[in-house]
Amino acid sequence: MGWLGPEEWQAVALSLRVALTATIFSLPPGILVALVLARGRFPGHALLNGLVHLPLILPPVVTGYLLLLTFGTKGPLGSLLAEIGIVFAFRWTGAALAAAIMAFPLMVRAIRLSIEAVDPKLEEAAATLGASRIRVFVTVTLPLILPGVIAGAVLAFAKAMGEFGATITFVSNIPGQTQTLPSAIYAFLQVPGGESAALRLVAVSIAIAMLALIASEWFARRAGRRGGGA
Amino acid sequence: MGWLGPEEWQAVALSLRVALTATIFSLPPGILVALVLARGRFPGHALLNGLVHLPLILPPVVTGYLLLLTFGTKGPLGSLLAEIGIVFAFRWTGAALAAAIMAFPLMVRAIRLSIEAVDPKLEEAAATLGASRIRVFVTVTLPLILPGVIAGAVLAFAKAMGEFGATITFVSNIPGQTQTLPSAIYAFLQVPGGESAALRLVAVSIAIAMLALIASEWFARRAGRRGGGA
Amino acid sequence: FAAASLKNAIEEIVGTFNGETGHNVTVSLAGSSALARQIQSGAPADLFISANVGWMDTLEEDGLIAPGTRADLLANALVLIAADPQAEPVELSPGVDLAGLLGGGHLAMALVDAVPAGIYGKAALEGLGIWQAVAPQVAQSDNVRAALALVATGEAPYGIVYATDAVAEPGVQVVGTFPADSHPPIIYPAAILAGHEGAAAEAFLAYLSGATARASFEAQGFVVLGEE
Amino acid sequence: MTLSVALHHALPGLTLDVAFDAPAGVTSLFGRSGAGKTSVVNAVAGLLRPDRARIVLEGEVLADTGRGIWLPAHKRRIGYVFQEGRLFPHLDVRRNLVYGLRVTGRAVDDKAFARVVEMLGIGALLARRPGALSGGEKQRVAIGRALLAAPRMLLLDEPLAALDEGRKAEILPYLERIRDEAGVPMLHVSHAAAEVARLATTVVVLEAGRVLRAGPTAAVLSDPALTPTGPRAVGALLIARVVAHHDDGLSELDAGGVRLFLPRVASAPGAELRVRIAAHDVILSLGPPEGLSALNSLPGTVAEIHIGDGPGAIVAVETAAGRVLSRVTRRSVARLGLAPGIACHAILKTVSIAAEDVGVQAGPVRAG
Amino acid sequence: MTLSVALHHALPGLTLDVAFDAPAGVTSLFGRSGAGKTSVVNAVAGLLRPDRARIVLEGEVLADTGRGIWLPAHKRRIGYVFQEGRLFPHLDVRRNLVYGLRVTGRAVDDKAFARVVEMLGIGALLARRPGALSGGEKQRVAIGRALLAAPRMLLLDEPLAALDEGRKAEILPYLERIRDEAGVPMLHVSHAAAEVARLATTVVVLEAGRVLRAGPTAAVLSDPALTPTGPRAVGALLIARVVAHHDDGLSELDAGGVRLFLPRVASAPGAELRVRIAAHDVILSLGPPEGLSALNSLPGTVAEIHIGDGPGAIVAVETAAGRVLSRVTRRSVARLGLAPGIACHAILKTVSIAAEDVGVQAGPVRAG
Ligand SMILES: Nc1ncnc2c1ncn2[C@@H]1O[C@H](COP(=O)(O)OP(=O)(O)OP(=O)(O)O)[C@@H](O)[C@H]1O
Ligand SMILES: Nc1ncnc2c1ncn2[C@@H]1O[C@H](COP(=O)(O)OP(=O)(O)OP(=O)(O)O)[C@@H](O)[C@H]1O
Ligand SMILES: [Mg+2]
Ligand SMILES: [Mg+2]
Repeated sequence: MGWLGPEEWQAVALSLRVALTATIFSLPPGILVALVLARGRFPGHALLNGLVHLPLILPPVVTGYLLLLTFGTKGPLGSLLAEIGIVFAFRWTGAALAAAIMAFPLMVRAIRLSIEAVDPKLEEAAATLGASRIRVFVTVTLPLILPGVIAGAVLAFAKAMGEFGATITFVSNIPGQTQTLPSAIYAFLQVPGGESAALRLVAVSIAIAMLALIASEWFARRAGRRGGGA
Repeated sequence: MGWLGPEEWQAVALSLRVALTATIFSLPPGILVALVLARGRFPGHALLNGLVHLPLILPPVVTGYLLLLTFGTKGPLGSLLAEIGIVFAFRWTGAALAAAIMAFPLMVRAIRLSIEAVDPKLEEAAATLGASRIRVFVTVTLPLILPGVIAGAVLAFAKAMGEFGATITFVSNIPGQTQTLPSAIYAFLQVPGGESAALRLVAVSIAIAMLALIASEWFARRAGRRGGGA
Repeated sequence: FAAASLKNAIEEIVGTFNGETGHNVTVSLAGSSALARQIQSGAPADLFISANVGWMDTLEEDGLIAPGTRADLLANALVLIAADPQAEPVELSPGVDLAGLLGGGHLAMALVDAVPAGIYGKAALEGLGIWQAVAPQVAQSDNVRAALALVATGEAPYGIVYATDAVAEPGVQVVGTFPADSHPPIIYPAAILAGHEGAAAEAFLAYLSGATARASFEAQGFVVLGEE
Repeated sequence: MTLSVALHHALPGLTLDVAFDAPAGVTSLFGRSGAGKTSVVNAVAGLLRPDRARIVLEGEVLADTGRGIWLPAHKRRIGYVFQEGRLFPHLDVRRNLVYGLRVTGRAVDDKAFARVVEMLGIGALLARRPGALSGGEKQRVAIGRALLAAPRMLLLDEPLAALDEGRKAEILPYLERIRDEAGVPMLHVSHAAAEVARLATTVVVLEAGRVLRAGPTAAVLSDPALTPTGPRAVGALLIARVVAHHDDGLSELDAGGVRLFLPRVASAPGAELRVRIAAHDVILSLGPPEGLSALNSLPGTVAEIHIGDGPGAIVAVETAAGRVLSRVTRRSVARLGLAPGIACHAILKTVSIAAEDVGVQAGPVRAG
Repeated sequence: MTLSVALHHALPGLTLDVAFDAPAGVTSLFGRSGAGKTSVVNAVAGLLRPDRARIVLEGEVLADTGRGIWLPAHKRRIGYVFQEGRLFPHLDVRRNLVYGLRVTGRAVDDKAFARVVEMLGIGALLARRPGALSGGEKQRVAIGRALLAAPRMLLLDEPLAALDEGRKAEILPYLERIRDEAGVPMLHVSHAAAEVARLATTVVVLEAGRVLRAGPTAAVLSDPALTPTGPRAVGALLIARVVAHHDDGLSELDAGGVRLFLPRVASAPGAELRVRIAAHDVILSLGPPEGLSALNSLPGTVAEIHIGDGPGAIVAVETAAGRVLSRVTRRSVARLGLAPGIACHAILKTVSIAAEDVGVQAGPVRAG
């Protein structure tokens, strides 16, 4: 481990934690929102769709700033959540929140595409067999959109690993608490001659993401094999 | 147009041009790469997959820096391309290149998911009717994946509209040449009292992206209606 | 090419300069590091105003600036700001109990190893002998403006930013200015780049030191250096 | 009335305007391709929401658009064998089969499972996914899936079209048992007259979205005017009681005092069967037949003669066993001098009665 | 030899090991569900690549795994009507129909198009998408799509299973015309004996992945040992020439000097037809029939008697028209004292011969 300092290892560990948390916690709402967007026909449809895409459109700094205003300890939601013990400001949880929000549009899109590709005739068949809408979703729709969910998760994970602008704006960069890999890389790049140190971290970052990618491909292929040739 | 200065209008126009160019030019390679990733089984599969995802994983600054090293006037590809008259460095074309590369993983994922959802039995049927592989692709696969292509394009467009880190690192921030909306927003945010100006630009940015979103939904629904209920 | 923190002043000056001389100067505003790297990669820039000395040194070593054109253009001061409008002024003398002042809160700064404002801030705190004490509570942002925002939104009770940033933000209170000797001088060096074309660069560099420019810079809180 | 359906729905190219009552037993929807059969079945299942509809199953209102009632599909407990399979591609055959039980939290009855699997001949496929099944195998699994969900009504949309005669002959008795023993009413779509005649208590003939005829099977199928699926659909249904099984593979039945010989039937002596006698399989003879290989001869009197458009005529002969129909040529009518009141024999080969023509009797078959 | 197939392929649950030659005309693959019919057809189409295969079509080697030859599907110019439709969901019916021409850069022949559309009764559907079609309508469009691509061979996988009798009766003559006029060879999968008897020149019976019997239709279908799809498949094929059409809707034919009356056939006097006479439709009489409604009586001698496992027996009667098979009960054999050499009459009702039993003769039907 000689070639990475302890602070750098901390950054690696933190990044992993942040990315995993962001991915896992955004999956359920991601699936829900994708479902609503794919199937729902309601007045606020375009609005919700736009809202979800917002983090993609806005410069990350702006997103981070908006997060700060909303989820900061003084922000409307932040102060509310603080009362039940959930604090984002200057915590790794905040970094995860920022990463999750930034990755959300990617996740939702992937899942939504999968949902739209599901043959509603199969869901009808499940309903005639007595499955309620929720059961139909769990037993038919969800397994069929698994490739999309996996794709969404891996996109979100990769994005969360690379997210920087919104994170640093929202929770800044406190070594060991909120210093993720990208923040560390950025810091190195800001000073003359920091390239080689940055490169080491970039390599670590790539390695982790590659592993995640390969794992996701494996899972998707398994899921695909299960549903294959139908 | 009183509330936006001429330079700001320039930024809006430039951003549009950059995002459109990035989207349009990355569509063909995006479809191709998605096809290869969805259908191909070859040794370099994982590598290609990783490469495509790289811009997502890396902090944008790093991507921008790598672009600068590769496509800058002194870079290996950049100097080569310069000889045939294609210059990216510090041109709006460079901004488009940066945006395209940053958006590429999103586009590829969306298209790939759609391709994986296409029933190969339909492609087989087309083959028995005499369609060569390319014809099958153009007449069957492509129309069936249209929703995915549209989703990919809109993701890419939105991303390109919001892209900032790699762009400013690669082609800097020259008004009228490489100053896109996000760069302009960034610049405003760097100075005291720039917030309200930044806010105006953010609003413009959101408006454009929303229009693109709504248009894409409309197209996708039309495409969906065409293929619907099959 | 100019550091992004100069935006307001430099744009005003460019406006008047272009108006007066008929030249057509355009400015590219970005982080000093990004600009420096672009110059290393052959950016078509004529003039570079950096927010720190380090990047200018690097370019000079690489032989990328026209010899003899480098000049220290501006200086800035470092201040301690507070979110609380009622905050007491703080005497920033060696050994001041900043950590105590923070309570459990954070001290917002720019990246202390990377961004000029952060580097200066860290040096200042070291100069005061209190870096070790407050280091665990420092929240580093990627730029001064973000640090300022942290204080302005009340997220961090105190922050260290440039004087120029503090003046324009109504949400914060300047509670103290770091003694100039507690940190290396905060200098914005300017230089004409090697391989520039035309005389506009020289003219503009000269103009930057002129009276009109001085007024603009000072209006933004900068201290203009160099010959009067 | 077990099921009562009245609906109106406009589709591009077809306006459905259908009302019929389905008493206990099997009701067959009979009609040409595109007549609207699947659409009606979909409405009953709750998958197609018609513009106007009132559907009542065993007293429970499933749908009444006038009163805004629309019970969702999963609450109807109606099993549906789709025209196109619709198996779950991500589940293996076993999980497809037990899906209906699992999803409603019921336990799988191993005996019932084994019986259905054996009857459908899908024991070897249980671990496979639908993607690796042949067309007929898919359809069999779909039948099993609907049956095992233990629904209170079954919808069967051309369930046997993809199956060979042998397999059909195995599945039909099973459907009869479900109809009779479990008392599960069925709505059945088919264009095979034999299948309809064997299973159906009631037949509803659809043409271009409307009900052309509806009524008891015997009455509808013996209607010579019924041509939507061709004259081969016409035939009579006789009720007969099994008397004995003989060593040479024949079963002896008694139909109103007349002896009938059929290829061995499964039912025990005493059981009442319905026997479909297709009109085109019956030969008429003026005198008692002699030296003929045909074993069955029913003496009677000509009751009616319908002359059709083509070369054929339907002669209804009143016999002690019931009314028998015979499709003969107009030339034969003339040659034999057939006219109402003329005495004649209806002659029928034993082997003309295929296994699928003999069904277990369910409820009264009212002659129309 | 138009098509020659030899292949070996291991599937989970079934090992295909099939070799047969298909001469010009129609070859029917006949067999129970899961026997491997679709798999064989897929291999011919180029969609299933068997472990070992050699497939030759009109002298051109489509596949020879030994020599590493594998012509891709789109170069084979083989039309395929799939068991499950496979219409393009994004194209309307018209575009589905002309897809094969468009994609190979050929012009659409408006006359041919109109003819196919009319024959299939899909004129009203042209602007619709497949999602808005009924099951039978989809299948008809699929048939039209394959036909209009003008392939040099047609594969038909249970093309008519979803269709009613009336529609079948309209499509069958068209397929015959294609077989005879255009000379397009066909490989046809069906479990309906009448369809096979009418269309096929050659029948290949598959069971569990192996060829059970293969040969000329008459020979295979008259084989009493043939039971994969039930005894109802057994029947004889007679060749008869149209003599005259009568006013009462009957056509008079001459079969080796014997007069046959059939419901009006479409062919002009002089035309040679193949008439399938199902064994279970033939009654045997020791003396010449009198006072019977049946118009056709063929005198002959009993040639052979096969006693089966069940109650039935197949009696082959040599007549001037050819060999006729009759399925009677064992009891009748005993009662009438039937034995080889005994003189008898084969009696057949005119109306027993359904439209689908009469086909236009193509090539010699060799008796086996
Ligand atoms: N979604 C739809 N949109 C438009 N038309 C439809 C739709 N579904 C069915 N139809 C039309 O309604 C008519 C009845 O269809 P339906 O599926 O009920 O027929 P069917 O009697 O089941 O025929 P088949 O025996 O061919 O399955 C057909 O003409 C069909 O084209
Ligand atoms: N992809 C596959 N993987 C595994 N087994 C398969 C696959 N395709 C077909 N089989 C099996 O091979 C056998 C033959 O299938 P095939 O589709 O050729 O039957 P078929 O004769 O066409 O039957 P049907 O009349 O039911 O359509 C079946 O038992 C089927 O389960
Ligand atoms: Mg239907
Ligand atoms: Mg098959």
